Amino acid sequence: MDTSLVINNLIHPPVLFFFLGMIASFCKSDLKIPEPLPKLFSLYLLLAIGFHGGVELRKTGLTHEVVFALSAAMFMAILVPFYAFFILRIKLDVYNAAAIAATYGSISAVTYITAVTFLQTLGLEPGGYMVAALALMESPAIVIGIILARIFAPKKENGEDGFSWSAVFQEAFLNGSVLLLTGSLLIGLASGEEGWDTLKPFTKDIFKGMLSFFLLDMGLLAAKRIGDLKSAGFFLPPFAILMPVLNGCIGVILAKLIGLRAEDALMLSVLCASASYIAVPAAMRLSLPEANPSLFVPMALAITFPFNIIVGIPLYYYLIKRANALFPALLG
Amino acid sequence: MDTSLVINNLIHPPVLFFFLGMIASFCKSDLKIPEPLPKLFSLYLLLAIGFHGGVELRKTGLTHEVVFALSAAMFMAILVPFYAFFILRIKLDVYNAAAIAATYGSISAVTYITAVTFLQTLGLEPGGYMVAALALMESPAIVIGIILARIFAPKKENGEDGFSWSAVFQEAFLNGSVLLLTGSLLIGLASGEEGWDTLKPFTKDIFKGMLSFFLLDMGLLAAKRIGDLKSAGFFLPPFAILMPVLNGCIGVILAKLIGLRAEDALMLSVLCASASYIAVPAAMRLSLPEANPSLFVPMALAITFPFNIIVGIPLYYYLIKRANALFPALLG
Amino acid sequence: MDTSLVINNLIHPPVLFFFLGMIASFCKSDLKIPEPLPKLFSLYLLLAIGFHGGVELRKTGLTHEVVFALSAAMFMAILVPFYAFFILRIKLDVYNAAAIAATYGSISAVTYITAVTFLQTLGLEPGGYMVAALALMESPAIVIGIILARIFAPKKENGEDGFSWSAVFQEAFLNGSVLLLTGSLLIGLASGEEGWDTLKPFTKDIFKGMLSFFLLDMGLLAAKRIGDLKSAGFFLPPFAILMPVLNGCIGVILAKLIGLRAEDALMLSVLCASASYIAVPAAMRLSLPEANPSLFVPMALAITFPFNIIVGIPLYYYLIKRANALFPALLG
Amino acid sequence: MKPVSKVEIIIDALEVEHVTKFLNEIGVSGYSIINDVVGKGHRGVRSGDALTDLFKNSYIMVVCEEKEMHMIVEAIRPIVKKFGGLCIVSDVIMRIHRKSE
Amino acid sequence: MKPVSKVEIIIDALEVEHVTKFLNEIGVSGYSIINDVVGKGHRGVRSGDALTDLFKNSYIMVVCEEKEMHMIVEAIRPIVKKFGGLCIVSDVIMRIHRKSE
Amino acid sequence: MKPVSKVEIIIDALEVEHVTKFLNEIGVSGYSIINDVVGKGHRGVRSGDALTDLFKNSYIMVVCEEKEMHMIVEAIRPIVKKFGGLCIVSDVIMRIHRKSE
Ligand SMILES: Nc1ncnc2c1ncn2[C@@H]1O[C@H](COP(=O)(O)O)[C@@H](O)[C@H]1O
Ligand SMILES: Nc1ncnc2c1ncn2[C@@H]1O[C@H](COP(=O)(O)O)[C@@H](O)[C@H]1O
Ligand SMILES: Nc1ncnc2c1ncn2[C@@H]1O[C@H](COP(=O)(O)O)[C@@H](O)[C@H]1O
Ligand code: NA
Ligand code: NA
Ligand code: NA
Repeated sequence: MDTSLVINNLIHPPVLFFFLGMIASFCKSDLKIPEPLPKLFSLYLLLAIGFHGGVELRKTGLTHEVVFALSAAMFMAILVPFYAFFILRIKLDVYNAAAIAATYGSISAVTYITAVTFLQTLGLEPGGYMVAALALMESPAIVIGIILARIFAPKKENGEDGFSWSAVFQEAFLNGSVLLLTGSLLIGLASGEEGWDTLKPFTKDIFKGMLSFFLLDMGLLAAKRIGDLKSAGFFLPPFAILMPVLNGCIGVILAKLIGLRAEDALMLSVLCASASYIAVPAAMRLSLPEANPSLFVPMALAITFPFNIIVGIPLYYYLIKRANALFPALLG
Repeated sequence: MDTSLVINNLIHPPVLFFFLGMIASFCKSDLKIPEPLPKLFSLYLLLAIGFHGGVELRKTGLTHEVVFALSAAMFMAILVPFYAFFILRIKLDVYNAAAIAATYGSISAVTYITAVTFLQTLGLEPGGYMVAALALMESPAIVIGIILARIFAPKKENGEDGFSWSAVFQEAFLNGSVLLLTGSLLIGLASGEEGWDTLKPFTKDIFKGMLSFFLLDMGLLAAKRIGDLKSAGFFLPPFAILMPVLNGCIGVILAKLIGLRAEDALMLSVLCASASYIAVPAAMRLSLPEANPSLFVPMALAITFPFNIIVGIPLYYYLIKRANALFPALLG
Repeated sequence: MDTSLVINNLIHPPVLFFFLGMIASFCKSDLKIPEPLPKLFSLYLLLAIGFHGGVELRKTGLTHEVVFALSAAMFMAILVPFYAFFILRIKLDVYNAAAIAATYGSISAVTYITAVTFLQTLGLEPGGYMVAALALMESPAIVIGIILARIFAPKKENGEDGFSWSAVFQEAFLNGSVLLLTGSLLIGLASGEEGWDTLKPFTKDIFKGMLSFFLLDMGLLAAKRIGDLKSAGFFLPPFAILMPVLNGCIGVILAKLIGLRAEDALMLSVLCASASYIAVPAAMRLSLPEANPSLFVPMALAITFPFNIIVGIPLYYYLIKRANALFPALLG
Repeated sequence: MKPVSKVEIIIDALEVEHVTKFLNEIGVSGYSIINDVVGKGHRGVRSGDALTDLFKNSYIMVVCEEKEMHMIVEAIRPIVKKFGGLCIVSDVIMRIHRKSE
Repeated sequence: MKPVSKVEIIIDALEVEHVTKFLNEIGVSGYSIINDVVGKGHRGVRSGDALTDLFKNSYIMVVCEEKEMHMIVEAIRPIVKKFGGLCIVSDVIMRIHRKSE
Repeated sequence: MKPVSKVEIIIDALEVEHVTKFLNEIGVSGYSIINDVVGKGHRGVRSGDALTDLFKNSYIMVVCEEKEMHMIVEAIRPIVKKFGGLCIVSDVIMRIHRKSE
């Protein structure tokens, strides 16, 4: 693997701020970004990428390629929680297996953004419509996770367990981050180029700065959560690294099969490989209260997220390049 | 009325984010912008428009037109609470009538900004000195409202009621939003073009983005407050729509009489039509504690504000255009 | 002294917003910037100046001049708390003298920024590497202050007093503001021009706006804290003005001796003259709990800070100009 | 001046709505909530999560008649048992209340 | 170890200054305030307003001698009566206090 | 339904970690903390400082056995004496607790 790719990824300011956050936390510095400032950054990032994606999607239109990419994304969002669930059942009870499966079936918007940034340093720009894939992949895993839990969980004595599908769909499709991302995408779609000119200084120019600030905080949070995994045993930490690699590789193959450009192939792989630490944990806490959030939150936040932004992104890109070199015929 | 004006107004990103907020709230999504972030946006907007207005006012100087516009604004700020009070007395007690009258006599800075944005999409730019009208119109209605309450309220048994005029003037002229707006205006006035160049990326470039964020929150808040009006009876909701239309029309006529340009005429009408949901409610709560904030806050925030930014602004502009077409002679 | 320098400094928007904050507080306006928004601004400013400084330092490299300037800065950071301590001991107990000495030995990043802004209005730009001096000067005074306290304080009866040097170094070198500033500087150093292009709209373009907002809040805070000094007697308020002047003058002389350019000489003097109201008070509270924070916080925040940004900066600049006029030989 | 019961509940922030629904059904005259309570209990340290509302507690206080107190305790018992936290009760004197006394 | 009274007041956030003025006049040794208390009472749900300080409560706690307690209750009665909220009192043991004991 | 002690501590926000360390050593089953408590005491008004964590209090509540209560009070006495604040104790009934009862 080309180490210059890794290094190139690492010395990019946003990623460096992530390290700064981790270091600060390991040194027990009192640096902290008090609540609700992290929420300001995360809301901003969702709004900005949703809006940008919508504007791009309007430019591209629903081409052949877009439809293929979105279908592949949707397919993976449904597939991943299934096999993740059965792998996890080897060691875990139904509830935790379902919650972690949902976590890995869904996505992390910040991992997505970091991959875009990685491409930009190489002078490339992924199709903005991949943001639609991002939006599409956030919710299904939540629903699949809960379906799996209900199928395999031991039946409760008394039938009445206060469960309601409408609450699940509410949580899956109307939670804050999904709604803001999708809504901003639709607003971008509706307002097009003209709207873009209006908001560009806000949604594009200061974007990398806001991302750096947010990654600084993510570094602080990730380092803080690592300790929670001490009691998690020997199974979950490796899972939190191998699962994204597996998902990312399947993403690479799928992208190859449907003939995506290398840029878009990377975005698809990264979406498959990333795990949710915002929308899914919150939904699971309400819909699967039997699952332990001290397992799935630190896995996604403290292992998979850093792994992806440090090693994963250049790795998946390297694999895509290799695949394209080995099987050029499939292209074009 | 030209529907393209309405549509043009509606597909503008900031207004679309307002709808997104309302929709999120109606779907019971958990999207929320945690405190004190809304305050960050509202402070930012006041600082930015005040500063911009000051810089513009310095460019224009105190021309004939400016003096006329400001006098008309002042006149309306004093007149509106009077007739509003007597209309409201039909159904309400003195305290609530006075508080609501003050609410409609004062202004909403965000409605003003949305109107500026509306004009910009038409390629027009209002005189920046209208920001001075905005600043001038914020406080008088508070004082008038309290005067009306003291004149018409039944006298208290014991003379001593803890009332103090100095506290009223304090609330009216030194409350946070008035002071920040006026102060920023004066700073803009003092620092002129040079200062503008320094702050432009902050106060102008990212302005629309901050406005979008704030309107997203306003949508959430407005939708949340609508429920409060269930117990308000049949009188107040129509009042909250008809009053701004009436005030807006008087604004249109007045602007015509003093010969304002169409752009400035719109700003004057919008100022007349808008109602305060920040400065006045806070002042009334302290100076007229007998009035019920669950009436005047939702009226201004959940009815008049959305009405103005959706229907009102294009409506007043349409009326101004019609008036100019019918009575061209009055112009220049 | 050239009054145009003072006026030029005063009508600059950021400084005007500082006055607005002070006025608002004196008028008892309810204008306030709710927590944790001030922290957002202060974190932003540290990140932005650190990053900018790092990028500049990479451009310059470790030249002769840079090494000289940094050594002078380090020298002053160690010297100032010593003589400040002995002056303060005239009237104060060991603990308070040590804490105040540390306060004046350390620096204020916002004073530094305001001086940069002052130079920019004169069309000058200080060497970005002076940010490294800023970072270097933040911590040593904390350690010196505590050493002084331990040398001169009456020995505790029982040897065990829970004191730990590692905690002191932790506080001095790893506190949030030091770490963010130094970390951002290193990130700027690592990512260079390319990184700068990425973050410029965030760290440079909106910088003055964020500074204005922050100074607005500093005005509010400073005015609020002035009252705390009523009980401080007649010694400390003059100290809080004369100490920075003395330190600033020593800075001017030192800069002259090592032949710094006028711009960099100003930065060095301002660093010497400024007093810390963030890092040092927090560290003192933990490491010297016997000292009274109601003394050193208001001195630094409510007297020295306003004095420096209003009078000090132009004064030190004037002295530098005079010195250069009188002893031109030393230059070049 | 009336002796009443003060019920104090510490519970997962995400369950607050659940509890207030019960309080409304029982018909208590009012309740107060303090959000952003951190702490430690059987489930370890709960010091909040900056991105979600997980790992955070809320404090709910209800001042009510003794009879109501028993109803509240029974109503929320399953929630507290499931999601952790605690519920304590003490006797206080209601000195001023808006419409009662 | 001294038996004292604990006065707890829940009141409109905008009236806090009013109450602390009285507490200072009475000369209590101290008080503590928790802002951002939401709740429900006779005036309906009070869950704050993001733009103003309306619709929000504060919680004030005063630990004091029984005699002071009576003075506090009388002093704030009109405010609580007018702006809602409540005031409860209970007996507690002061275990540690900075300068007393 | 078990009579227990409720220990309430108001202390300088910077000392919270110090206190929780002691609580963990004593082995209490849990504690709750409310940050951002302002107030007034012997050291004057403490209404926070927007830039540092100075001039701010925290409220710590521990529900525990009487025996533990005495240990807590003794452990934190020097901290409270040095950094101000207070510690009060009262008797309450534990109505629901996750694993006990
Ligand atoms: N003994 C206790 N005293 C005070 N608060 C407690 C106690 N035990 C638990 N808590 C609070 O209840 C929350 C949930 O407790 P648990 O479900 O036991 O983890 C904790 O995070 C604390 O805030
Ligand atoms: N019974 C109660 N128990 C606890 N808090 C109450 C109670 N009644 C009222 N409150 C609090 O006092 C505030 C004002 O009450 P009210 O004036 O009755 O609307 C409410 O928003 C609650 O926070
Ligand atoms: N009598 C009291 N009642 C309630 N809170 C108090 C009392 N005395 C002190 N406090 C709280 O304890 C903090 C520190 O007190 P002190 O150390 O006396 O300044 C104060 O800021 C208050 O929040
Ligand atoms: Na995934
Ligand atoms: Na109006
Ligand atoms: Na200094």
